[in-house]
Amino acid sequence: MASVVLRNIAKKFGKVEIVHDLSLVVESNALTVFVGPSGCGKSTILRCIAGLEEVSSGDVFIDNVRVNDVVPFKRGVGMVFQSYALYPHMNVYENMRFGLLSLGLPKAEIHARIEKAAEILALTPYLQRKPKQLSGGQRQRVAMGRALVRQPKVFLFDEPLSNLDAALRTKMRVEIARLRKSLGATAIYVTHDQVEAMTLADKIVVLRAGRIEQQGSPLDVYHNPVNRFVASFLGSPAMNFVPGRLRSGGAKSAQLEFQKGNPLEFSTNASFQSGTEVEFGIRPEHLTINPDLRGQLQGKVFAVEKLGDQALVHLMLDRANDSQAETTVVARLPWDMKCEVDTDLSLGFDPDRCHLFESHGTRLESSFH
Amino acid sequence: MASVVLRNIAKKFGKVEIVHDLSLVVESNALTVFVGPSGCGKSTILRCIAGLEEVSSGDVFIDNVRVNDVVPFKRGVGMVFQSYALYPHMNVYENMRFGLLSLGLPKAEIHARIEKAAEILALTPYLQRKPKQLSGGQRQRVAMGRALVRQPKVFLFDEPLSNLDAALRTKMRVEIARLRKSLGATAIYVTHDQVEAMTLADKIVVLRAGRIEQQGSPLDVYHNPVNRFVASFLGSPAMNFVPGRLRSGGAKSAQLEFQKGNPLEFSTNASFQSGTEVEFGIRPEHLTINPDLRGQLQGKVFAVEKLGDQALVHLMLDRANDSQAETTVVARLPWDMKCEVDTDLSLGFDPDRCHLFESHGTRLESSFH
Amino acid sequence: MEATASVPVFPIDRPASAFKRWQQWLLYSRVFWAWVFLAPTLITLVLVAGRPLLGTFYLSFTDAELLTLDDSVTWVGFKNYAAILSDPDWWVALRNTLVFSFLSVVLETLLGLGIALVLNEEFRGRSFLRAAVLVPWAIPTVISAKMWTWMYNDMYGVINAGFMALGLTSEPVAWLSSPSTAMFALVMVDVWKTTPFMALLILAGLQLIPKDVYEAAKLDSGSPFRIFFKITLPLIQPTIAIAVIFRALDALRVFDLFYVLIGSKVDTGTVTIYARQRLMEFQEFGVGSAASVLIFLFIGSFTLLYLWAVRPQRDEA
Amino acid sequence: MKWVGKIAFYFLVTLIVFYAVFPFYWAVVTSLKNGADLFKVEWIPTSPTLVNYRSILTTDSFLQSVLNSVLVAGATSLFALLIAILSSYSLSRVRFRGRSLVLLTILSVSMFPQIAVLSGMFELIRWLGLYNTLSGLTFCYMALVLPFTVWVMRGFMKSIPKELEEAAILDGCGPTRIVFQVFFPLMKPALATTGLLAFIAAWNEFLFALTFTLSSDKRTVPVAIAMLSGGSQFELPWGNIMAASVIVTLPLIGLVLIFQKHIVSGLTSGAVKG
Amino acid sequence: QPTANAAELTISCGSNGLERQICQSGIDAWSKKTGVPVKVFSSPNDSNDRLALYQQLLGAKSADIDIYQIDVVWPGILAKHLLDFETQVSAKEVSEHIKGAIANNRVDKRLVALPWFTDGGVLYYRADLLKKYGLSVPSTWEEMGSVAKVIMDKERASGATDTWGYVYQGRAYEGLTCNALEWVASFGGGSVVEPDGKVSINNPKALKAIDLIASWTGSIVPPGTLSYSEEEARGAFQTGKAVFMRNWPYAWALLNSEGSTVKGKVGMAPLPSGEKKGPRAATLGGWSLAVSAYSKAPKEAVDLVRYLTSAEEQKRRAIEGSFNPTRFALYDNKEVLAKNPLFKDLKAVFLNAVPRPAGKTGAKYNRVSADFWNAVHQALSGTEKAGPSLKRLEEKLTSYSNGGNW
Ligand SMILES: Nc1ncnc2c1ncn2[C@@H]1O[C@H](COP(=O)(O)OP(=O)(O)OP(=O)(O)O)[C@@H](O)[C@H]1O
Ligand SMILES: Nc1ncnc2c1ncn2[C@@H]1O[C@H](COP(=O)(O)OP(=O)(O)OP(=O)(O)O)[C@@H](O)[C@H]1O
Ligand SMILES: [Mg+2]
Ligand SMILES: [Mg+2]
Repeated sequence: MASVVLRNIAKKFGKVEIVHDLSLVVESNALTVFVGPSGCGKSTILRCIAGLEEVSSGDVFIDNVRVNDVVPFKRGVGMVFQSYALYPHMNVYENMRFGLLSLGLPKAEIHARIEKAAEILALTPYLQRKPKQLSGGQRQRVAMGRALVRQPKVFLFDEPLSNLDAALRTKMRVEIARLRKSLGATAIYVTHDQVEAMTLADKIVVLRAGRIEQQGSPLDVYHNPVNRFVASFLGSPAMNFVPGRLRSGGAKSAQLEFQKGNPLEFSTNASFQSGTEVEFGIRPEHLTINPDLRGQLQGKVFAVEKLGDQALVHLMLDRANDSQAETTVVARLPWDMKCEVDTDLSLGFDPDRCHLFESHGTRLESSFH
Repeated sequence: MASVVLRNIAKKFGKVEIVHDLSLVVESNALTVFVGPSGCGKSTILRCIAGLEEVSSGDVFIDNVRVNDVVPFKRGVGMVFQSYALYPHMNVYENMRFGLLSLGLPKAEIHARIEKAAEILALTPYLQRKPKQLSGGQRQRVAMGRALVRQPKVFLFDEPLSNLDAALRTKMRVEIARLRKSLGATAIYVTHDQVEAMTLADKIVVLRAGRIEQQGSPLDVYHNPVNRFVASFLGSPAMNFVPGRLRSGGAKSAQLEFQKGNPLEFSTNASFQSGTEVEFGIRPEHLTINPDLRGQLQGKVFAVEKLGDQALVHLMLDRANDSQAETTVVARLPWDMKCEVDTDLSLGFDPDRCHLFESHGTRLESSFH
Repeated sequence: MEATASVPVFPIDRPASAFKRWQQWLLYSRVFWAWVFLAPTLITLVLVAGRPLLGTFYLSFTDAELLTLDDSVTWVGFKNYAAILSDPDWWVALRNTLVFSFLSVVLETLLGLGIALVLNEEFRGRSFLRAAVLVPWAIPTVISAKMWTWMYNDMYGVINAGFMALGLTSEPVAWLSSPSTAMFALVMVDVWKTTPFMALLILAGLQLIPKDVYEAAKLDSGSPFRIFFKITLPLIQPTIAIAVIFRALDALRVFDLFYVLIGSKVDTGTVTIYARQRLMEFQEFGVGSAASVLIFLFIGSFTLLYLWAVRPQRDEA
Repeated sequence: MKWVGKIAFYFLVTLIVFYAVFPFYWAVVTSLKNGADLFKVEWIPTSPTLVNYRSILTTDSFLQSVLNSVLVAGATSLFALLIAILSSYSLSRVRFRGRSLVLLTILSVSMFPQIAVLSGMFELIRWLGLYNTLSGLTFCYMALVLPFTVWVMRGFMKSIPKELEEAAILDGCGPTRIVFQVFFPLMKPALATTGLLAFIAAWNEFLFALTFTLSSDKRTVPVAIAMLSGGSQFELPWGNIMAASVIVTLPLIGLVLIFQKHIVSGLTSGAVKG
Repeated sequence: QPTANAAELTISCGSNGLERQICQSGIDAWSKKTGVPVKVFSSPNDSNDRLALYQQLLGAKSADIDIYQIDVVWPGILAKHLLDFETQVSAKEVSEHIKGAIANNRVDKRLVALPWFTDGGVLYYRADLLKKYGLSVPSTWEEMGSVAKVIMDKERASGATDTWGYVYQGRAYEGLTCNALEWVASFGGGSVVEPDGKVSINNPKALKAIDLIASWTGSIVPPGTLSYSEEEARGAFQTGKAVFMRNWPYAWALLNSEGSTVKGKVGMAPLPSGEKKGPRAATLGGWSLAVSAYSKAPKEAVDLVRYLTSAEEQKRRAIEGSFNPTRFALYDNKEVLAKNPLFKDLKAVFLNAVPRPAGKTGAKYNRVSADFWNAVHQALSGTEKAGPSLKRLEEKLTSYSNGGNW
């Protein structure tokens, strides 16, 4: 059953259209994540749902009720802002209470809810503090609490963690996940940190310039990106792209040339003429030092970054011919691997792991063998 | 040969002492990273070296010259600020020139230097632009350029990347590393993002409340933390800590009890009495699903975070007795491993991988076998 | 700690020569330059304000008369002050000043707040409104005072005409004649003249409130009024505090408005009118100076009191 | 529903505009009347005449005094800005003993009734030989404008990030260069606001202008208007006065309109944060 | 005869407008004659501002202005700083001026200024209305009150609802002192402070006068009058809103100017008296010329003053600008009368005009005047009854009268 439905919504600011005829179904009791580069319209869509912006056209439904003309307060949404937007002059308790008072709940009820939320969010000791007396993480929790106590139909998060430092972010990430599960609430979560996207989402919606590029479960989107953009956007370090050229072999089969020597055989139902420029993508974690693998990339190491538990090796590929542009790839290898900067290195990969993209970016259905 | 030396420096703000009797040697042509939690004094120390703050006591040497009484400008340091602090009303070229003018260099020389820096930093196309017409990454590079052109003895970076988004940060990180290597310059780099710390540093200095906790090569600090704080500070997700109790066995040997059943044998030269409370630490990547390993942690899965290439499994350990506090551990496992939330799970680890810490945090020399 | 051990021991090289140090200090010492930079301001103020003020202080203890200033004056101690404090007119003037200041500042604040709120909205013709609001501010006080005398006139003044046209008053009111209406009339002029300033300051304050705090409030409450009273108002309190102090300082010293509109009249005069009358018209320079000093002390203490009163709020936001 | 709100809103706007602009409008109307018409209430002048303007503009001493006002007000705001930007730097960015004392002193200057300094200043001016000169007037006005100029500028400087100054220090700037080469260009809005405030204050001032100038070729506009008179000492030429008022008010309104955006932003970062 | 040496004079006379021009032409004539250049300084219109400015200058012993045009009430205030004319001017020349004016300019035996032109309050009335209702010009205040009432009521009845009876200068300023002094004096209530320095204001006659006028406020006198100065009163009268007006002679020309509602319908008469056949009082106004004691060229200055106050110059001024001469001979001069027929009636007014108690009270005059007008204003506006108000006034004045020696 669907909790939030967007039907052909568009959003204009003055003349510029930011969101183009976008339709989307957000299942209830699930967490849907909007990801996309900065400026692609994530916040705008969220604000349209909340009612902070009016849609220029199309309809917004919450629990099957059309809410285009309903004021934000009555839409039953709770929002957590990137900057938290706490009321600086109220202490934590009052911050949470403000919304409830306008709901006209009985005092006891109000108190109970706040107590509960504070407990869940481990804010009980801080109820009397003013926002500026709190740490980033605590403020963040207060912001959530403020949404929580109103028991909204839908939670809206706009980059709630992006103001926290790395360590805290990881911590809060897990908390949010847990919390949501335990509440079984519906939530829409905007971020451009794709670790958050991957870990939190039941469903990922990848946006680009106000359009939906792909939606699906995180792993599905991660492993079967429909185009180059999605592929490059998820995963860090990002997927490596290596230019190549197609040579048609027999029926339904073809060859991929990318560096000197051994082309890769693969089969496809797609039709193309021989010589088409393509790119194939391979993720850093799928590159290993293993000469036995069918795919091999030769190049010169130009940087090695050792994180304690792993090492990122940056490889400058040898070019098929001088006309070719320089290509670099990154491989994630075990931290204790031995390799020197400026030495030659060959990275192996399993062709099944890699994706073919046409020059205009869409993925080319194919199976290597 | 040492390029920057701090000898017993202390820094007071009013009554509060922020930096306590701190001594440090910064080798030349190396990049030294200061890491530590927010507010521990990283920036302050940096600013003392730059001369933006006066040390309350102790001496600062740059290239073996005592510079306590030398004005910042004459100390031959170049600083890159977290907020870049570009002059908004000057274009890129003027921003870089401003410092050179006060050096009183010949016009030609100035021009040459700027051209060169611009080229190195790929800023040549933007020389005529004002800062607000530049992207975050470009601004960041301008800030570096401004330090660069003055050809300082020491570069000082104060969280230069923390205002960039994740993708850009990774990119700039590599650039900085490359650049510094190619210049072979001395640099001090402040950050609290430990990925940066690990990847960039020739030497890491871990600070805490104005004192040095540990210094050494990144991997050394990562793998041999001298105490719990350092251990917990580096690595993400952070190291897991499991409470346990020591039982003295025969000479130089002892047992570690942590959950019901099989205690771990290990040998140590340290002396302790039986029953001491300790914690042992084990990093997420050293936990695997492998019943054969001598160390095993039983517990219930309470969260699984699937990043495309790996999965973070959060385990709630079974408690030896109800009095015991709840302990959770995180394991980094392959992304395609199968495991359900709320199912029981046993994670194996190799005792050699784990560190023993006494209750007050210092590491207990020990070797498991 | 092992770090300490590894620190090489350099000789502390001979510090730069005294002259160089001094030169450097001169070039870079911020405190030194701070004072250098303050010098022009301080000197100017000492000359144009300090010296005359001291003169006033001194004269307030003498029997100086305007026309005999540089002839020998004799020291009379607190006689002048006593004279003033025992003069009923002074107390009337003081009361008037307070009433006037209070009324006008309060009205200005309310009105200014309203206008600021309107200006803070996005709507067509906003900059036109902003411009229009600033007009009264741009008109010299002496002139606007004349304009209003003109409009207040009971026979051919436009205000009466308007009011009667609207049926607000049955017959012409002589606004400036009776103390009761006169005070009201004066307040109206002052409000008209200075509300723009108030509105601007408050508007500035409003624009400092982060947009998303409003949005959060919109999600939390349906009623604009609650949002205004519970969120907006508390957040612009510091601004209002500052605005009020600026205005109060002026209102308490109001002069030309009263001077032009009703002249030196005791029962609707202010302390500054009183002071001027004593100084200029009655030649009693000693007494006049004493009055000025009293005004200064009065306003000064008022200001300090006020600053102290609003301190807590100011730290809030 | 929405309609009602919109209408009510615009009604409110109209009301405000009316309240703000009407008196000026009335001045214009009056200035277009002559003779006995002056004493009649007409919303729109039935027989408008420019005779008042003509008579004003033909008395050269008036144009002279407009010029004087421009000079004095201009110079005043210029000097005020110049020295205020310096002192505001010290007061906002340098920690030194007695800072708050200095601040309070400066503020307290604006607590004295103008009348109190009048004759002290009169002596000073004569002593400096600046009596009946525009520069003398400019000098006096410092007492009026400096305090709040410093106040507003200081607030603005506070809001400039510390790093910017430190970058400049590392680039070898002494305080002077910091102020003039780094801060000054950033302070345009503040300068606009403060400058305008000072300009208006000086432009409107009456008491000093009256006392410290003598010959009609040194008078400023408010005084000149106060000097306007009809055939004999009792007769007040309302028409001329209003015409003059309109003439001298227009440039100010012009200025305000030009700078209105800056005024707001200037105050935002200046007075309010201050 | 002063010779054309380096001396240069600055004179403050009139302000802009007609007054200024006429003054200028007189000066030019003298300059031509003597070859001494003269700068004309036009002073503030508001006489308060003017006095303040003069005080500043004289107080600072400034030589910026040599010749001051001073109001009749200022000699006492400024005397110290003004040159004595006794020695410079022949007794004969002095005697040609109106006595009151001369007396007014004598401060303890020093003649500090020469009268230049004089002034006095007169009563304007609507001749047409009096005619219309067959009434004659009233001679006493009561009479005027009743006449005004009658006409006012009739007029209102016949539609002119905004008609009032009487307007004067009721604003709290020097002008009110002039008005009130006329009332009191015409009732024989003295002149507030008598020439011997005694405070006389608190007497039954004065009380009677004030009470009478006060009783009119709101009935025949529009309340607004209490904030009127000369021009407001004229405005009201000129737009036909009042039957009677107290004002200075200057108004005559304006009332009869083009576009005036009452053009040709106005009459002018001496102010009414208290009782029948009682004295009529007009407050002595007008201006004199004085020479600063700090003038660098006193000889030339005195000479210029004498020239400007001379018979022929005053005659010229009377003809060209209908300034009322201070030399009474001129009131019978054909050419003058030809131009100002009114002077016939005015002569009487000016000859026995009442001086304000400035001479005696000297430097304290302004204070006396202010206290006086405040007291009267309160009585008129009804904030306090005339009785107690005058009583307090008396106490106040006595308190700083320095036992009548001032
Ligand atoms: N009030 C507005 N007026 C005009 N344009 C706007 C407004 N709000 C947003 N935009 C534009 O709409 C586009 C999308 O903005 P939005 O904030 O939704 O992007 P986003 O995906 O949230 O980016 P980020 O990840 O940086 O938050 C941007 O190009 C922005 O410039
Ligand atoms: N000018 C100052 N006056 C008073 N205290 C200061 C000042 N500057 C810094 N401090 C204090 O010194 C401590 C260290 O500050 P510092 O900026 O060095 O921390 P940091 O390690 O840089 O933190 P972060 O990682 O957040 O930048 C903080 O507690 C801070 O409050
Ligand atoms: Mg956003
Ligand atoms: Mg820092």
